[in-house]
Amino acid sequence: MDLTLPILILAIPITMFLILGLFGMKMSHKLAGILGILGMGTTMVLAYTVAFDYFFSGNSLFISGSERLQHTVFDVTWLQFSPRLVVNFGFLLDPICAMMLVVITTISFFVHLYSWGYMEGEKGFQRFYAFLSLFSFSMLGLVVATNIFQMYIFWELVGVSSYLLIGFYYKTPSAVSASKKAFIVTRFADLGMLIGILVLSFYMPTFNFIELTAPGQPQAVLASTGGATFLGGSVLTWALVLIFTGGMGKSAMLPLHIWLPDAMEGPTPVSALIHAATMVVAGVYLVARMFPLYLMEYQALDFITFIGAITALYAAVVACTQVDIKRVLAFSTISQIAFMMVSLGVARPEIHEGLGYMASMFHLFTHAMFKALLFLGAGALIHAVHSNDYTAMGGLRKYMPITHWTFLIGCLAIAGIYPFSGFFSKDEMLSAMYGYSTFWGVWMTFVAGLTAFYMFRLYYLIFWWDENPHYKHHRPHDAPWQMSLPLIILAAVSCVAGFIPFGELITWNGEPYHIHIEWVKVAIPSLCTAVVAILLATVMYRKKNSLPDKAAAIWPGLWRAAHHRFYWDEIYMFITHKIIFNVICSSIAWFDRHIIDGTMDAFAKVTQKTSYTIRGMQSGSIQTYVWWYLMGAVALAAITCWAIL
Amino acid sequence: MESIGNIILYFVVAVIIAVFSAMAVTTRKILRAATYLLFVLLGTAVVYFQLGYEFLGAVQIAVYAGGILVLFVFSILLTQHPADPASVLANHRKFVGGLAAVCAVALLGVAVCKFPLIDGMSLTEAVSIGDLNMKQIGHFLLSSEKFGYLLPFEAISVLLLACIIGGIAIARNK
Amino acid sequence: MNLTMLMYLIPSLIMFACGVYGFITRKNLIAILISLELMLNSVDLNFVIFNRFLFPGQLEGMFFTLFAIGIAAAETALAIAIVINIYRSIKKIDVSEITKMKF
Amino acid sequence: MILQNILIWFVIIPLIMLAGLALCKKMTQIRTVMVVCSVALLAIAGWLCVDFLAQRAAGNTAEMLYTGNWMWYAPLNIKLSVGVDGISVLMLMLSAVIVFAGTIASWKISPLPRNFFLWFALLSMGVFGFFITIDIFTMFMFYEVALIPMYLLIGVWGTGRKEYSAMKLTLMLMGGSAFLMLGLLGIYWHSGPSADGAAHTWNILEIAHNGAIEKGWQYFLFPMTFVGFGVLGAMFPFHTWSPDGHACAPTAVSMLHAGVLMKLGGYGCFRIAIYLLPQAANDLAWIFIILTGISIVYGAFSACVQTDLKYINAYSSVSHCGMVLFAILMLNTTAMTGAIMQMLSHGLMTALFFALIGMIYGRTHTRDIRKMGGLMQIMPYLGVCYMIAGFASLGLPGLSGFVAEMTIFFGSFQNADLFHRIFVIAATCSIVITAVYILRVVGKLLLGPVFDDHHRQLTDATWWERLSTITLIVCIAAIGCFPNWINETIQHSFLPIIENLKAAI
Repeated sequence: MDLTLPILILAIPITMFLILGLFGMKMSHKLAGILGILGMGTTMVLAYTVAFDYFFSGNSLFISGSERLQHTVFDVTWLQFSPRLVVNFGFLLDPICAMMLVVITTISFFVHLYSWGYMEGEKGFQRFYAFLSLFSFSMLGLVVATNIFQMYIFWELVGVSSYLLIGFYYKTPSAVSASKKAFIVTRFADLGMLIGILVLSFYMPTFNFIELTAPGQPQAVLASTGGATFLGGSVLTWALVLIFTGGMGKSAMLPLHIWLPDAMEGPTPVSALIHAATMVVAGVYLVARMFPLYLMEYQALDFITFIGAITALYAAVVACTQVDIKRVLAFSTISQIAFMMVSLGVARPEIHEGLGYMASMFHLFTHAMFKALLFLGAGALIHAVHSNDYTAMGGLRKYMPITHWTFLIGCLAIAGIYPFSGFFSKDEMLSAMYGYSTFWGVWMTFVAGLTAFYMFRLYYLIFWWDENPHYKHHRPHDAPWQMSLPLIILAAVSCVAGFIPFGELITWNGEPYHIHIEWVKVAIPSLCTAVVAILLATVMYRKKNSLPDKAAAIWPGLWRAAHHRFYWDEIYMFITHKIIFNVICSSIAWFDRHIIDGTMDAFAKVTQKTSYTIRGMQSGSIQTYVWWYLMGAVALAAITCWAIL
Repeated sequence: MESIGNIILYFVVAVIIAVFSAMAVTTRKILRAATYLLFVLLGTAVVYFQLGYEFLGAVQIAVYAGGILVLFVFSILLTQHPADPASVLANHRKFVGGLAAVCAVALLGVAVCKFPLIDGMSLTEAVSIGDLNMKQIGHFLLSSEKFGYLLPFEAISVLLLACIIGGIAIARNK
Repeated sequence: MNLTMLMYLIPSLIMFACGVYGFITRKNLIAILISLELMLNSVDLNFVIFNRFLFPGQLEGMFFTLFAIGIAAAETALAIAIVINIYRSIKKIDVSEITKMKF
Repeated sequence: MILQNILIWFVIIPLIMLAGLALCKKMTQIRTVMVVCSVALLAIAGWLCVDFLAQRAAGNTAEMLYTGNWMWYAPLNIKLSVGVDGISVLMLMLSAVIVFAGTIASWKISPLPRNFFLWFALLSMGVFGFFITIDIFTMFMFYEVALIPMYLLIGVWGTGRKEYSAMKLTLMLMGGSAFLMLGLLGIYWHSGPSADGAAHTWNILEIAHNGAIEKGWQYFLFPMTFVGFGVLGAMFPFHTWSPDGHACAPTAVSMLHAGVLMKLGGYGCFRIAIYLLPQAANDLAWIFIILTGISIVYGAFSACVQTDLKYINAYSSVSHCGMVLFAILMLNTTAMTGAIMQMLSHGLMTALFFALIGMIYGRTHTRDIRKMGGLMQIMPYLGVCYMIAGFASLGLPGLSGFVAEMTIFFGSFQNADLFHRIFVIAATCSIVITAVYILRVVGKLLLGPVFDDHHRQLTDATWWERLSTITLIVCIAAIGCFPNWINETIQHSFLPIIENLKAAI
């Protein structure tokens, strides 16, 4: 395959970042915007070309018989730790990578376009585009990584671009602390990933994905450790769980999810790009990338399933009670990613030929589209009413028809209503879960129902409910074309994406899988659940009434806890501020100043005290000296005399 | 056997030296201390005469009693109201000083008494052996041969010069 | 009765002891100098005495004393210059007060 | 002819600098001398680097290149022996870069600019001399030459409690030197015969080739030398000079001290303590692994609650330099390579930090982060540089810190026993803590609303400040993006040391 396109896909965004970052301040907003959009547009076209080439050219590099192959386009040495461990920088093309290229460049392009309208007149417009380019570069680098270390490198870069973009409004303290929180929480997770990579690389003398996942390789690792276990898990299990920890951080799985809702402090296009469609699915991508290894250790997969299922339910419950529309979407994102995680966790070759994997990737794709749509829609709303809370909205359907209809499509897609894209992917995921165990199937169906409920709660509260009196002073209207166009296109994609024959393109082992919808066992029940949930939401929120308050009063404790996100932030606050900062750090600093430094100073003080004491003898009084001298001389002479006589 | 005059002279001088030394260091009026010192120095000069060193006695009177003591008196007059008594000494100070003095006396006394050569000859014998006159002294002082003291003489001259200059430099009013 | 060396040494010894006592006890700088002169004088005397009684034919002791007197004169002159200078700057010549350059 | 050896010029140019400064009167003359000489140093270091790599590429596999020997005290066989391997070359390059940046950063030093630069030049002479010599006596001499000017530089041109800090720094480092002297003398008396027939030798290569010093002595000498150098490398519990010393030192001195002088410690540790005393290094490493492991975590935790910018960086240096010593003690090529890269990285990055702190302090007249805020709006250039330095410090890929730390972690993890594992994992935890304190500072200092309205009148960087920071940033990014040539150079240089270690075990 020609090297030019893959290299350009990475080179254009980073070049854009450098140009806009270094010279942006000297450019006009318009020029910077056009440069950014053009750059991303070109990248998108290139990525489409590459993906199209990969899937449909029939090139023998990419497909042999019916099996899709992994192809390393280029791979150059970047750093050589030791003769065994070499970090390369390369471009690995395989089905999930090609799909991610499409997703990232598409969303990124639309976000670039959308931002031109959304960020208009903002100070730091050029900086915003620079950071967007940096993010796109890092994310593309992450998905094309040929080895886990390259992935880790871009993983970190993605984290930093996320930090920079969340903290884009750096003058507001809340944005600053949100960005800090996001970075530190994900860094903590990355620590787990790093340790996992350390463990893995010690037993497997390579970072390369193809070699890592080659048949027989994991068994070799297990053999090399001599069956050693630690707390009941083999070395490989631990390595995989630790690596998954990194994914938990980026994908906001349960104990490490707290940064994502706060990350909504960033500009809305950023939320759409990073915190909904692309970066947060990196964890899913990571597990998918190393899936053959995970298959070796079902314990690790069970762990993923468990974390994912808990997170999905938790986030869905919390989303039902939030006021800030972006936070509702954030929790919805958490919940949906958890869906993908569960789906990956239950994927087994023996259950529907590893359907879970395909379903997870499918949902990743469709979710990226409709969640970006929802976020961009939310951005349009915020742009119109200048507030994030639904209390400032209500009855907007008449004022903003485009936003209304696209948002509705997004809601239908995420709720899983036929024939919108969400239905298809969710259906596949649920069938994989039912195939694995009925318990998780029912559980996740319930979560899917909750999803439909909270999304329509949001929809009704924004567009129906009661018309907000403020509109008389400030009449909201639809966004400019740069913002509406992406909405319309993404809505269109969300309508039709379900009909893509995804199973033919992406499966865990490259062999095609023919999607068939299990209407009776899975689809009808889940569809019914969704419809019931939507009807419930309609009853409660279509017109202003007191039902929601009554509903909240049924379980006031639960409602309050969910409203406070089950106090996770408070717990973290307690641990970080009260324990780590006030107890550990302060006491160490005190120890250093007073004990360690005190000891060193004490040496000096003792020396000084001794000198002062001795100094008294050197009184400076000649008379005293004479006296001592004389007495000494007398004593000496006396001794001498006594000896002689 | 000594002449009786010599003996009487000795005792008178010895008593003068002992008493005035003691008074010089115990009196509280500094000008009196200087005066008592004068008597001690004169007594010493008499001893020199008695021992047959007339030149030395003359130098003692001229330099010490005449020169140094005048310096003392002037400096006392410059720095002190002559009638002012010094403050009374603290008892422990007296004790410490006395102890030192007594120790010194005791030790030196023992050493002197036990010294085997101490009762060698009498004064008359001694004076009769070493007779010397001014001419000889002058000769020795400016001779560079054996028993010549030219070098110390010159050294002392330079030293005195240095002292004069130093004294002027220090005491000079800026 | 013979006048022996011991007899001459005793006043000298007393003089020396008085000098020591004075040197240690007195506070006035000039009084200290006077005590110093006493000690020096006693030593001079001893030189002469030893010369006369032990080595009557020689002159070392005599000359030594001669030079010592010269040096004593120089030393006193300098010391008194310093005392006067101290007096000028702090109006006191009490040793316990002169501590400015201590330590 | 001694002057034909290129290495000697690293000492001669500072001497010329000293002589030139002695003749200078006006500020412009002083600047001219300093800039010309530091550029000359930079050029010669660059040329050395290129020529060294060319010679290696041409197949010259000698352990040290450009060697030379000149006797200067025959009765004790003390020679001026020079020679460099890849590590020394990189260290010389680092020193040259930092001397250049430091010179530019103190463009407007006052008072007494001439005297300041005189001591500065003397300090740099010591540093360069240390890196070019392979004779442990001469090395020690240059080490002392580098330490002493510190006292005056901090005591006279410093800020805050400068006399106290200068005294503390000097005394503690001198205390370390006392241990070191003992260790070096011990090595000398057990060194075996020299090549020219004398009974003992100071030359590192000869000592190493003479074979191991007897084991009992090694156990005594290794702690002496390691602690001696470790004090300068801010090893726990001998690190307390670093916060006070750095906090009070003037900008250029902080830069040179944290940037280069602290590296003398790490360099000495492997060049002398580990190379010459391999058995003891192998057997006693665990003690120092515990201490340096504590340094890493402890320094990072302490940095989290400091409020003075310089204290934060000083504690961060404790953590990062702890990492250097920690990696050296892992006794394998990868980790030790990482240690050298960490030295380079930390040198550049901390120099940048201290330069920026100096610039910020020069404007706001405070270093208390509680009294500043929102500086990014007022001085965007300095703010961005500070963020870059911060990212380098917390190990962002693409900047030097990441490469170094990763090399260290991967190297250290090769030691498979539980003891090493625990400490390596503890050390990796520092990357999170580092992120915490760096982001805390960045958040409080640069971001958020402007804290003090008086700060709004402040200006952004001047041209010389830009030049100084850009030099450092370019180096940081260059190492971060293209680490492999440095990596290979270092790895090759470690071969003899590793062989010596293997032979000893």
